[in-house]
Amino acid sequence: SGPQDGGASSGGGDGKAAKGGKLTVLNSEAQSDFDPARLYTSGGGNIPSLVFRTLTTRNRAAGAAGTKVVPDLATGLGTPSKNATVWTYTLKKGLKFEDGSAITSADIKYGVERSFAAELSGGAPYLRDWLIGGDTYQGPYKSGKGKKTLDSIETPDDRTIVFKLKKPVGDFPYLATQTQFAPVPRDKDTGTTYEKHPISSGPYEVVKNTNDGERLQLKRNTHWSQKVDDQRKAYPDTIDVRSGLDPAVINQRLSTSSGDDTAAITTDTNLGPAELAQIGQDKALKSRVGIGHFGYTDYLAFNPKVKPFDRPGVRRAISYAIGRSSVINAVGGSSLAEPATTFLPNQKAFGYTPYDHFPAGGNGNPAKAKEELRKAGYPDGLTVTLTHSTAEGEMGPKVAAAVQQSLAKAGITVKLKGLETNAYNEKRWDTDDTPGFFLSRWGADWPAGYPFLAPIFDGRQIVKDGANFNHAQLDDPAVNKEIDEISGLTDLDAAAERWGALDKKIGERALTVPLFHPVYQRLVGKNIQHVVISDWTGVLDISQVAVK
Amino acid sequence: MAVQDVLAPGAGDPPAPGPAAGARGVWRRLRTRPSAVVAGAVLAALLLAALAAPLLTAVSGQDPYTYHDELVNSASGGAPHGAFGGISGTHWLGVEPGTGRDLFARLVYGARVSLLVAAGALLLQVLIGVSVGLAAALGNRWADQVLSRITDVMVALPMLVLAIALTTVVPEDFPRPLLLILVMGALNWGGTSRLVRAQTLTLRRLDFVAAARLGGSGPLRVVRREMLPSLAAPVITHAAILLPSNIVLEASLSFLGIGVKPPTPAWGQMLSTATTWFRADPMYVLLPSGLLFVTVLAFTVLGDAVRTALDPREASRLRVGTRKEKTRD
Amino acid sequence: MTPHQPTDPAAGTAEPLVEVRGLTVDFPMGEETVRAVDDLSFRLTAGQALGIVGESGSGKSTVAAALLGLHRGTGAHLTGTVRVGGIDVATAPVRELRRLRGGIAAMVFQDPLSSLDPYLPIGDQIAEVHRIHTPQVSRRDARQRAITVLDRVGIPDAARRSRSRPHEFSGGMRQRALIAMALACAPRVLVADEPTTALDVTVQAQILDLLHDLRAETGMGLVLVSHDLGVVASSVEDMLVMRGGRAVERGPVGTVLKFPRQPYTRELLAAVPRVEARRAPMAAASALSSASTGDVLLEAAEVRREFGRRKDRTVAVDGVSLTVARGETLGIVGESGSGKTTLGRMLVRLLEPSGGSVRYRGHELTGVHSDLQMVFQDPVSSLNPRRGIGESVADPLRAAGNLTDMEITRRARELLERVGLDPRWYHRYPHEFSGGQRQRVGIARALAPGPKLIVCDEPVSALDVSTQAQVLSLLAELQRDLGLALVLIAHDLAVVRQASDRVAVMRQGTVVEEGPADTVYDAPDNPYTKALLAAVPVLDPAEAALRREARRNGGGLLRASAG
Amino acid sequence: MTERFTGLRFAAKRLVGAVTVLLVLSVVLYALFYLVPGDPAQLACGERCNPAQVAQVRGQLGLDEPAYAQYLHFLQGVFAGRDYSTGTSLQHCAAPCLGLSHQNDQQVTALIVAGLPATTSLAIGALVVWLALGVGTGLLSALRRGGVTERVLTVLTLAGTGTPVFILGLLLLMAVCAYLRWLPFPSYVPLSQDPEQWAWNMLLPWLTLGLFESAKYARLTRSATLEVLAEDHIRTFRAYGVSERALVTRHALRGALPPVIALSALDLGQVMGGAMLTEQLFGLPGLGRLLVDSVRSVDLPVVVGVVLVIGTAVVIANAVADVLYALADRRVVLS
Ligand SMILES: Nc1ncnc2c1ncn2[C@@H]1O[C@H](COP(=O)(O)OP(=O)(O)OP(=O)(O)O)[C@@H](O)[C@H]1O
Ligand SMILES: Nc1ncnc2c1ncn2[C@@H]1O[C@H](COP(=O)(O)OP(=O)(O)OP(=O)(O)O)[C@@H](O)[C@H]1O
Ligand SMILES: [Mg+2]
Ligand SMILES: [Mg+2]
Repeated sequence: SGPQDGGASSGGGDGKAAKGGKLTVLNSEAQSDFDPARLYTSGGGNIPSLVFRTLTTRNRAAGAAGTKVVPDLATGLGTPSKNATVWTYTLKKGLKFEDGSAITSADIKYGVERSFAAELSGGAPYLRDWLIGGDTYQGPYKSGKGKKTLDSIETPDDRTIVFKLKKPVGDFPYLATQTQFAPVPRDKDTGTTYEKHPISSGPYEVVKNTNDGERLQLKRNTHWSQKVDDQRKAYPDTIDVRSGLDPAVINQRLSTSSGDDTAAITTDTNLGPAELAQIGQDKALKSRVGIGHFGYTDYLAFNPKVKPFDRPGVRRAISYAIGRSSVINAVGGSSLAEPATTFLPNQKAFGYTPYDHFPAGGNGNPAKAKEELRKAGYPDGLTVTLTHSTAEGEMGPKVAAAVQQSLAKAGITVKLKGLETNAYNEKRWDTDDTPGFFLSRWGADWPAGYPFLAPIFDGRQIVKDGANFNHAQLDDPAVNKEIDEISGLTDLDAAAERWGALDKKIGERALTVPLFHPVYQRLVGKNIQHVVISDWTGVLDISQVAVK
Repeated sequence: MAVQDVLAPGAGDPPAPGPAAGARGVWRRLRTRPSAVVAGAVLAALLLAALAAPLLTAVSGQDPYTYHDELVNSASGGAPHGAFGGISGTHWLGVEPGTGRDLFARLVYGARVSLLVAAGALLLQVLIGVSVGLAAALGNRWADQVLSRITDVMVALPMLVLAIALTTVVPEDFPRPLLLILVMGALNWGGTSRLVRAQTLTLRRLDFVAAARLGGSGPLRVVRREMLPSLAAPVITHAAILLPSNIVLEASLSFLGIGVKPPTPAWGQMLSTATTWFRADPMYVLLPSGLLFVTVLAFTVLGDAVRTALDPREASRLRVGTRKEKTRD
Repeated sequence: MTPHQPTDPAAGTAEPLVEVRGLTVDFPMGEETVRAVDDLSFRLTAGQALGIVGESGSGKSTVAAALLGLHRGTGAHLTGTVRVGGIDVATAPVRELRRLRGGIAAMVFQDPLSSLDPYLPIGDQIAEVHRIHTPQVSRRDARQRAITVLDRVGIPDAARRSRSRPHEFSGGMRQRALIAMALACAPRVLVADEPTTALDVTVQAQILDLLHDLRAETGMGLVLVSHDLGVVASSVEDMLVMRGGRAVERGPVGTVLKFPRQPYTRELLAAVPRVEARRAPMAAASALSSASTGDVLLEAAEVRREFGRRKDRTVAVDGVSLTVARGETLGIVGESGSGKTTLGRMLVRLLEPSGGSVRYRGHELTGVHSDLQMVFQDPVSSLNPRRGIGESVADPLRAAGNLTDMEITRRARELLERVGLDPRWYHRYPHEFSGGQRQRVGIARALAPGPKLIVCDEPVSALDVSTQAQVLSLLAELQRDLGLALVLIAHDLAVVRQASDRVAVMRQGTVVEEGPADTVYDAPDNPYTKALLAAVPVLDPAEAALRREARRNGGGLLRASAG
Repeated sequence: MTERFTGLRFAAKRLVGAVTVLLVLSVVLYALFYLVPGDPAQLACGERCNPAQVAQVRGQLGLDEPAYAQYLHFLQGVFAGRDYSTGTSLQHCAAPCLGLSHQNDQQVTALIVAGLPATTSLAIGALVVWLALGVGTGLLSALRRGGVTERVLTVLTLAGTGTPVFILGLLLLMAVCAYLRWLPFPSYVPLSQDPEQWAWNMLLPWLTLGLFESAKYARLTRSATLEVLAEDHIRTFRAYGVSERALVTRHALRGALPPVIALSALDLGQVMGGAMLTEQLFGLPGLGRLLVDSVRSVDLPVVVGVVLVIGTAVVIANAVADVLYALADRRVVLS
């Protein structure tokens, strides 16, 4: 009995949402990156999306509807050229920065350009990979070598901006949701210190930013207008973001919900197993829990270059042997994770196509696993090493121990090898040194198949001397070709269907053992209304929240 | 090791003709204090339980590693089914939330690791502390300055941070308990060394040290024969305070993710994962923290008792005017 | 033993100030109990002075403490009655007892340093005590009172010094401060437990004079506890000799000292070394024979020793030259801090001289040498409390490393026997021995390497007279049998005279006078030596009174040395 | 006069020693963290940086230089300050410049200055709590030695120490803020902003850390007091009728304080950098957390900077303790 789907859209969501009031945000991580060039996720996550508007944005709606991409600064999702290599956007009229000056296409171009500067590292790799000249461009600052402007972005007039790509990209509207596409006025750019007070194009502007984003006080941006922004609701007058809190304390505060905490939410802290157990049957408390799904898959990764994982039989045996119940219990039980048999997340937007090539049930299928082992030449079982992170969490020791336990039943002895987070990441990303068998996970940059499958299975995305995510180092021309073809499609629904088929096909090779898709459960304060949780982010959308 | 040191007289072995006569006196004085006897018994029981962990779990029929998915409520965060954290005839102290592993087995096995780590680290702390303290007290002014300043910094450096750094530098297949022992031992000897330095400076002025030198003893011989025996008493009492703090430290290191490796159980590591559970499954928190508390209490009581038993002033408590008076004795 | 009541003219009429009747004190020690005081009775009327003498452990201090009820709560078991100022010490409620303590009877303890609070100014301590007994007095007046009494006991510049802490005072000043504390409460009787044992003769003389004057002035009673017969002789009228907790003899001082009736008292008197007596001829003859050959064993030339650096530098020994011949005894006397110990330690090279040289048999010494040994002043700290005494004695033999284990143990047992200890005590620990016995262990250890010379640093100052005599005769005997040379350091002039062929008198790091013992003592040349000799307490009360008078009239030098 | 000079010379000597130790310490840290896994450039750049970008960032951070050169630059910054570019302009980081954070380009000195108020607030308040609680219970149990009061106190203070600080703090938080609701959940308010709110919000952190440390002090005070009570001068005052309470509060306490002071100074230093668990639990933006975060992200300049600052604090605290010690106990000569 899994949790209800993300349609559970509102906590205290009855009553009419009203403007005004102060919203408190209790977070554990500081917003230490607050420069649009540095942010990674679409819209830079929750808080940045209150300050940065982008060409397009995610649809602020609950559940599956929320996986759609919609226009934001632009009037539409962009006009592709015939082969989807040139994308043209037109800006809405009457767009203004917080100082009242107009937002022009040049500001957007500059925002994209400065994201190439080494000083402002971070962000997703797509712009470099896709824009013509993106691989060599070093940004508009003095320190960068070569030309200071990027010619593949054109601004024929103040409201038009054109992007020229190396190859067909059907997903470009999704990419345009990222904060690199937020406007930055060149004369207000202060380089690395810009993040102290980025110039707002959204409904709120920064009043005070203390301790490198540890405390952010935001107030309404009077130059923002609901008329030119149909996505953000901006009910509260002020927003106070306090971070650096212990997750246990955040949840406790939200559940106690007294004083300022009655109007508090968190944008980064999930309920843990113990807290869920405690909430248990408490109806009042339960009604304040928002449940969401984000496109994420935790899986066991194989590196077939390492023996004995070069034998498909061994990989299949492990796929059969895995007991997902134990693994799911290790991360907090069925209300915090759903068993995964597909690599793609179980959402339509990704092209989810159900399959279970190696049915293991909840507790594994040791008999089948043993049979596979025998066929692979290991009639007496075998001993393997599972590499994992020592940090608590989904790639941490608990999950590793659960895997160890369930494989033991099939005669597979698992030795655990825990590495400290940095060492672990370095190792699993290192093409020459990738362990044979380890815990890994992948999340979507946007709800579509491309960013989910390409980095993992595209042979041309195997990265030497850097962070490689194609752990299996699969380089199959057929797969590569299919990826190219789908990614050129501008019909996103048609593309989704083909991504699902591709996933199912790759799944047969048992290069990964999908374990589970995490479920997010988060508390809000008593007086919080209008909780909207989309399947794009899986967590409540701060721009929709109202305070009673 | 230190555990044995403290308990040695309790083993009842006949005292050697040498210094044991003193130890025997201490033991005699200890024996007359009920609190010391109880504390000693508790520690002995713990030690025994740790040593006999496989035996005990054989009796209970559970091992510390097997998962029991059926015993936990997966839909509600993995809390154990049943009252008091799933206590039952088969699982005497209930099971671990999330995994359903037997808590009794994990606690007794955890005692092994925790006591081993704490005692091992203690040994190292005492070794380094005594050597550095002695060297500082007996070396020239330069050596003293250098060692004392290093000790200052050691005492006060954010130990957890260095611990994090060190544990990440060391190859991961290095045995964790040993690593913990090394890290805790290598970083937390400042207090001991200060104590030893101060005591040695006092001792050094005593005439029997001069007499030994006159008798032709070299510096090492003087240290070994004249000083170490006198240092033993304060160091032992100090150790009684250090040991429990080592257990707590193990917990803190686990909390920061650098404790012993799973699935090996250890008290500190159990505690660090248990914190959030104290409302949903209080037993899960109470058991390891209760045990820890009992251990700390027992060590402190015993340490106090040993100290008073070793203190000649306490021994001659009849001395005039040193006691507060009651109306009539 | 028939208790002899001190003959006191006022005894019949006045209620006695102190009345002790059938006092018995038992200390329960594990299974057995130690009877420290056994059926003791005495009384003291106002203005009277009683001296209690006896060897170490005879129960003197226990009696003194009983007078103030200090055994309460310690577990000691008391029977009999003790009444002080009309208060029954055993039954009085705590409040009453507090009034008694200080208010009626005040106590002056032996060790002046440890008896004062090291953290508080002396004046405050006195004021605090004063206010307890006169609560109506304001803080300020109490301080004033403290200054007055400090002034009274002869602390110069009392107003300023009342703000000093104890460590800034010299030993004699501290003892005065303790007496001042007693005075501040205007008690009717002063109980002084060995008030001068830790002090130099000159300072001792001043303190005793002070007590005498105060008594004359205020008419308070005095109970003076001491093992030193000379101290008692010069300060009290009546005395009581204790042994094993019992009173052996009592009576007026003059009578008891002149005509002791009990053998024990006679023994005690005989053991007291007399500064006016020449050395026993037998011992002297044997030593002189080799000394006269002029065979120089050890020679110190212009040795200096400084401590501390720059500002806080002290010169402990300032250019001392002396020689020790084979088999002779050189005595070194001088008051506390004069550099005796420092010099002695340099002679055996435990300390490195900052200047000058020490030559042994013509060769410059560069480190410790097994031929040169030392016996230390303090029998407590000179033996390792955690090692058996046999092991301590065997240690030098083991360090030498040329004997087997068997031989070492045998030799160590022989040595123990040689110094008069039972070899079966080999495995015993120092705390199981008396001071005298421990000093013997120290001597045995010094003998172990087969030395040619032993420096004895105050070998008997911590011991009572009878033990003192035993240890001194042991040293003499060893010297005779083994042909040892001795350097005997002591502040007790009589002890030095008894045991030395030659004497050096030290003051402030230098030797002010040196020569054959009899010459120095009988015809002192240096005024300082003269003053020292004049300060030695004598056993004859009449003579003591004369000397006191002489000191009062012409003691300029002494005053100077007390500052 | 003399005393003051002795004090000055003592301070000067201490300073030289301290600077040397700190230098050695920084070298050790550099060496240690050089070996720590995790590439700061990669971490700063983010997961999906391509190798060229990582290389660019590495150059930007100066990480492409050999280790010794990096260290020398660091030293240069400490003694002479240095300039750095924000991309759009050049900024100066005045000496003592501890460099720039690899992770967010902030000046380390600024980060430390930002973290100091919370950390010092925590440390000093906790110090007061543990002194009050520790010395108080220590004295009480010395007075009531052997009695029920003493046993109860012992168990209580040990309960504080025997519980890891993260559990102790959480329990306090639950009890006070969630169950009893005596206080709202604390969130840090700087002293400069609102002293009253500051105090209210620091109350629980102070209590947590203070409780955790107090047992040590209770035991120390108790044993030191008993030790002083066994000394001869106590006998003197008892023999003059001084009451038991006055003996303890006036005479014994004074003697028991010096070791308490000495230990406090050390612990104060320890708390400056070691209270990260408390800081984390209560969301205090202090040095401890800064340190842990930067250790995790191999942000060497921040790690070295914070440790150096803490080290300096420790040295100062030690020196102050020595002086206090000498003041409390005039017999002790500075050496
Ligand atoms: N507190 C005590 N506990 C046990 N025995 C004690 C205690 N105090 C004294 N005694 C014993 O009582 C006897 C008398 O001791 P006391 O101190 O009165 O002797 P004293 O005559 O003052 O000796 P000294 O000249 O050495 O001071 C000794 O045998 C001593 O060992
Ligand atoms: N280790 C030391 N450090 C500093 N000063 C010292 C040291 N040892 C001795 N002194 C000083 O040197 C002087 C001589 O001391 P010494 O101990 O030699 O005197 P003494 O004649 O043996 O006195 P006493 O009769 O008290 O034993 C004293 O002023 C003393 O304070
Ligand atoms: Mg006595
Ligand atoms: Mg001396």
